[in-house]
Amino acid sequence: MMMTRRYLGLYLVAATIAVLPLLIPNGFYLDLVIRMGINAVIVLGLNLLIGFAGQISMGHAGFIGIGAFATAVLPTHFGWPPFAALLAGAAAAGLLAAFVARPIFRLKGHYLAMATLGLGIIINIVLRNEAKYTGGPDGMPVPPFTLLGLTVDGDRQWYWIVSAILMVSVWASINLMNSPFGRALRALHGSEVAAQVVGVNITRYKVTIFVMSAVFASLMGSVTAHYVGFVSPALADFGHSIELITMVVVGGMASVFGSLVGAVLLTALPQALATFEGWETVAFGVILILCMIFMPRGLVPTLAARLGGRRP
Amino acid sequence: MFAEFLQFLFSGLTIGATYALAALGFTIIYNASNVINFAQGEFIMLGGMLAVYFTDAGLPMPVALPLAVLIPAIAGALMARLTIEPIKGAETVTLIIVTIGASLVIRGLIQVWLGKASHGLPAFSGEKPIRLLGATLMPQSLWVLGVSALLVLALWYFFNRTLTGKAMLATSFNRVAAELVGINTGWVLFMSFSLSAGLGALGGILVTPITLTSFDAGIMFGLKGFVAAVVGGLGNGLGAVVGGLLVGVIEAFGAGYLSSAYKDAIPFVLILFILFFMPRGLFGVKITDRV
Amino acid sequence: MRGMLRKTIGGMAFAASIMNSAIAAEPIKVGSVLSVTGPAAFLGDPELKTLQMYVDDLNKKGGLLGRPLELVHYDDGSDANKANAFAKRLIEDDKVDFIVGGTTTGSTMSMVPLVEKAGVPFMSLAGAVVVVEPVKKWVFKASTTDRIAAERVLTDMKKRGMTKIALLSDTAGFGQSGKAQTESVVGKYGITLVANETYGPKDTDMTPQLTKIRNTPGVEAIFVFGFGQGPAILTKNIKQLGIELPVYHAHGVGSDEFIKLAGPAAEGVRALAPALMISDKLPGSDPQKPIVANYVKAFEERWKDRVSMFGGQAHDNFFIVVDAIKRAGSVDKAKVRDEIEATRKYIGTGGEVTMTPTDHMGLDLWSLRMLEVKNGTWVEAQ
Amino acid sequence: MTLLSVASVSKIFDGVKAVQNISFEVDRGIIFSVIGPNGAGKTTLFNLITGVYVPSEGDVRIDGVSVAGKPPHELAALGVARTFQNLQICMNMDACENVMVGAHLRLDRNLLKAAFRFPALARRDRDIKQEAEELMRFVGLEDYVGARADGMPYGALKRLEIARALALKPRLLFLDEPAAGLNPKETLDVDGLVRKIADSGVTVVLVEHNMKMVMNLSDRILVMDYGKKLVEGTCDEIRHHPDVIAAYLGAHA
Repeated sequence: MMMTRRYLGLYLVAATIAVLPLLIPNGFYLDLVIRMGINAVIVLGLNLLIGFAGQISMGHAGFIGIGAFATAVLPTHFGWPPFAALLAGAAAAGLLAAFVARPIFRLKGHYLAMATLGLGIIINIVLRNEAKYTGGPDGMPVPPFTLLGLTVDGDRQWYWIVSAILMVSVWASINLMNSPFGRALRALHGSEVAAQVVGVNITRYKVTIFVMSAVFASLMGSVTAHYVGFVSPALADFGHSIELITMVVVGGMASVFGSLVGAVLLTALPQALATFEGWETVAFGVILILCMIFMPRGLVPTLAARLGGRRP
Repeated sequence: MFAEFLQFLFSGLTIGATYALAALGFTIIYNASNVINFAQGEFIMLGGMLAVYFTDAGLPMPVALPLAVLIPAIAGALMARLTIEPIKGAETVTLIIVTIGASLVIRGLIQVWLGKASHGLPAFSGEKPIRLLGATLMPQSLWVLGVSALLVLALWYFFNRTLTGKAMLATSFNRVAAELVGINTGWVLFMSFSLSAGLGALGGILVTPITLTSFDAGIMFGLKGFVAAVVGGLGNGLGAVVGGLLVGVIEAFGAGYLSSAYKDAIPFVLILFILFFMPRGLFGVKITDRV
Repeated sequence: MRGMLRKTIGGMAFAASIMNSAIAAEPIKVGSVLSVTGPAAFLGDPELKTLQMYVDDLNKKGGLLGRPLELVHYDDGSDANKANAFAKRLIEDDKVDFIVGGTTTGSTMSMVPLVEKAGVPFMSLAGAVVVVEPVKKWVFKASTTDRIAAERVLTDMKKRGMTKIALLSDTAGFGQSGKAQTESVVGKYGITLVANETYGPKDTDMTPQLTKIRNTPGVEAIFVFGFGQGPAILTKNIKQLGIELPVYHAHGVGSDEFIKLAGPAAEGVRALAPALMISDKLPGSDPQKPIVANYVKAFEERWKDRVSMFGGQAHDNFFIVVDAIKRAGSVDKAKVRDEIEATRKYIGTGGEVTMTPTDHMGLDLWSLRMLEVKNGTWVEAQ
Repeated sequence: MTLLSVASVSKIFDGVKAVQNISFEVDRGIIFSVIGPNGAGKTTLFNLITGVYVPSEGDVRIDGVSVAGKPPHELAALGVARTFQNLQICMNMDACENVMVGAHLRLDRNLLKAAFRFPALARRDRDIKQEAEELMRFVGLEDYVGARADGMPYGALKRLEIARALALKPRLLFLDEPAAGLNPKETLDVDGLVRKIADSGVTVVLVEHNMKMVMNLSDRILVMDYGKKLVEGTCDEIRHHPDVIAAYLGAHA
């Protein structure tokens, strides 16, 4: 029963991905869907950290920025091949995360929030100030992604690439959370001391998942950069970090499919509100509040509970 | 170069005092409900914007300013009633999102209603700078510093000497217990929100002659206020003010001695170090979790 | 407060045009992505108001080529990445005939690849010179650049025999690109930057930077590159520190609002601005007088708000396309593009515009006037 | 013969001496109880031995290996398991998963193998699920297999903690008031359960207020009062010791 149950949602996602291209009327909607996919992967990684392990990060956009700018700067200024740049970005993000993680995860709650927020802001300031390389606040164009002489261009291609990444991430996340590793993570969320006394080295697990989500973010930062063909530090600012957390919470903490729903809805929302003429901000705020009041656990878990099903 | 040093210090204290005022708001609400209210900055903005609006509308100061404090105070209570109370006890992250939602609503409404331009207020005691050992300080800065000092004392008295204040503290430590001894925790929640909203607005009015204000001024205050409150140690009024001044002074010295381009990053680096060695901030209470 | 749920001006446009019993033909779609909220709202807001105003206005007059206009606008919240997404929407979904906007350089540059690929006439309102250098086939901007601003100020300084100056720029796009341009051209004028500081657009006190500048030996003038409230606070801080050096501001502060914010400290400050900002003081002989006067009148009547040079830029860029469409007699994108490039001696609020295949900006150094605050108001500096 | 030896351990919380100079030894296979009035420092002692707190002074040895100051997860590796006086159940997981976590150290924790669900790991995980369900039956939670933890009654959760501790396959098991807040029937069941565990060869250290249970289970008893060791001995010795009667039982008699 577990098996089919576990992957039910995965098949659903696969089906959606397969039929979507037939329903998409024009390039704008394709673009929107691709952005949803990219965000979904990032939010998935963040949810492993916030939702499953219960460790907040308010600076994750910083890691996206690292990936995005590695992808923009290294090929443009140093002639690196894009793929190498992408890996370098991921490595940089991972190393930075690993380096700060130990001290940072001695902190809890709002202090942890503060520390991660600071980290993100520092990264953003660096990106803004090193204009010589990053183009400063105005950002810079990004060369197309090429690998073994093949160049990715055209939104269709990106659609399938992002979809593939998304599928793998969803599958891996489900597996991970139902493995000894994942249980240990969720356990330290539930009770750190309980996890410790059964042998979980909580610091090591916090660090590992933090690094992992940072790498996720960096990789997708690179993908965004290549896809959009342009990067600006706004990609790495505080507002974007909050946006991502919002996706996690609205979709549903500790819910793989919540991450997807959250990413899809909140990527579409600004487009939907774009025509509200100055009222976007108000509308967005109201929607956030209502979501939290009427489904504090997030859309997917709340609905799942309503339908009497278990949490995916 | 003592004059230079002193000038940087004055600058730092001026900025720091505005951060401190913001941080105090965080402290009050945190003490009463363990909520970090990311909308605190918006109350500061409200104070400034409304003061400008009412004075431009021709109301005399004695009417305009109280109004500019009263309305945010009511807004604060409303926010508590409509957004916080329905989800009390939810996860930290959820509460953060809700307060962010509230801040968006306030900011958005002001932007639609009062527009996007920047505004200023006349300084309370003139624009004539005070000269001291070769450095200068605006009288308005003294207003801000003075009022922050008074507020800390008032808050200390309120939370440690008055029944209401103690009731608030009790609620934050243990809601159930507080209810058992007959404290109306719902009321405490509204009380704390409207109190910190009112104080925030007051601060907003005080700083506007120095910092100017606009619909989006609250973002900066909210962020820096949160930082200051955490560095000082959440829930500690004195800590909030020290934290605020610290951040301000570090920024000023950073800009003056190191690099104006990186002055905003410098405080964060230092703060990270402080937190690494003092995980609960400068004045935070150490808690050993019972098992 | 304007109609809140108004999707686009489209609805009204139709209503209007039908009332004037004009033929309600397929509308001409004007696309725009502006920073109406966020840090650059100060620029984007008047730009949008101007576009709305003239789209309605043209529709009342029976539209363009007998067709009504429809303004499709999106607010990028000053986020370049959002601008890119909205540009895609304008091109792919709304299928607009041309695009005005990109308030900031970042937003513009994120849209450029898309318009170049799709081949849509694109009038940017951004300041940085990178928008039009190198020349991009579909990208124009008949609004002043930061390089013009820098050179204009430096010329004035040179005239006054200054050789050592301090540059103070904001850390946002406007200031940073202005800083880069200034650094690249100072040499030409035999001027050196003996101090080069920055400040955050939302900073509330710049006395540390100014103290450093004051203590730098030989500084003869301060050149501030920024807009919004920053320059106003700076001006106050300069006064506070008792710095007597002449102060120059780039374009972007030449408004009454600046004087209101900076108060008495503003006295004697010099700033660049197009003729628009001193419309009432322009001599009747000034070729820009009529157009400027009309714009000011129309804007203040419709919005009960002061004009800003940024709104003026929206006006100029919009009408350059309108004229181009008239000349082309159709909205065929290629034809319109060629006609825009063929713009000659168009007199706008920002100066006289003459486009060429090698110059998609078309303004000269003198399109910006050097203003000075005298007894609490802007006058042209001698 | 000795499994656990505690040598003059003390803990001082900023000035307050919670535990003072406690020494005792526990032999393999026995049930050793620690009793004393509330606030006598029993739980603190547990926390010191299981690594939750670091002793201010003294040493703790398990099988001769000094473990004082070692973090809890390292003690777990040495076969030390425990339950908590106030429950430490992970309410964000279902009951069975809570028990499976107990087996953490016996499983392959590799991240990549987990993410890509290597067959070996998947198989092992399924076995552990079986095992966990059996353990739940063993502690008498057969009705709650597959239930969500946050829906279970207090008494059941107490046993769930025991099941989780057992999943670790411990040599040494610390039970902190397993019968607290249980009704007589449940208490009797726990009594039997502890006996079963001991018979399975696990050395049990028990903190309990229920004297009946303590007296009927314990091989040796340590009595604490005000953080100090009062006496240690067999049930009979304790039962008739004047100090104990005075300081402790006397209060109840």
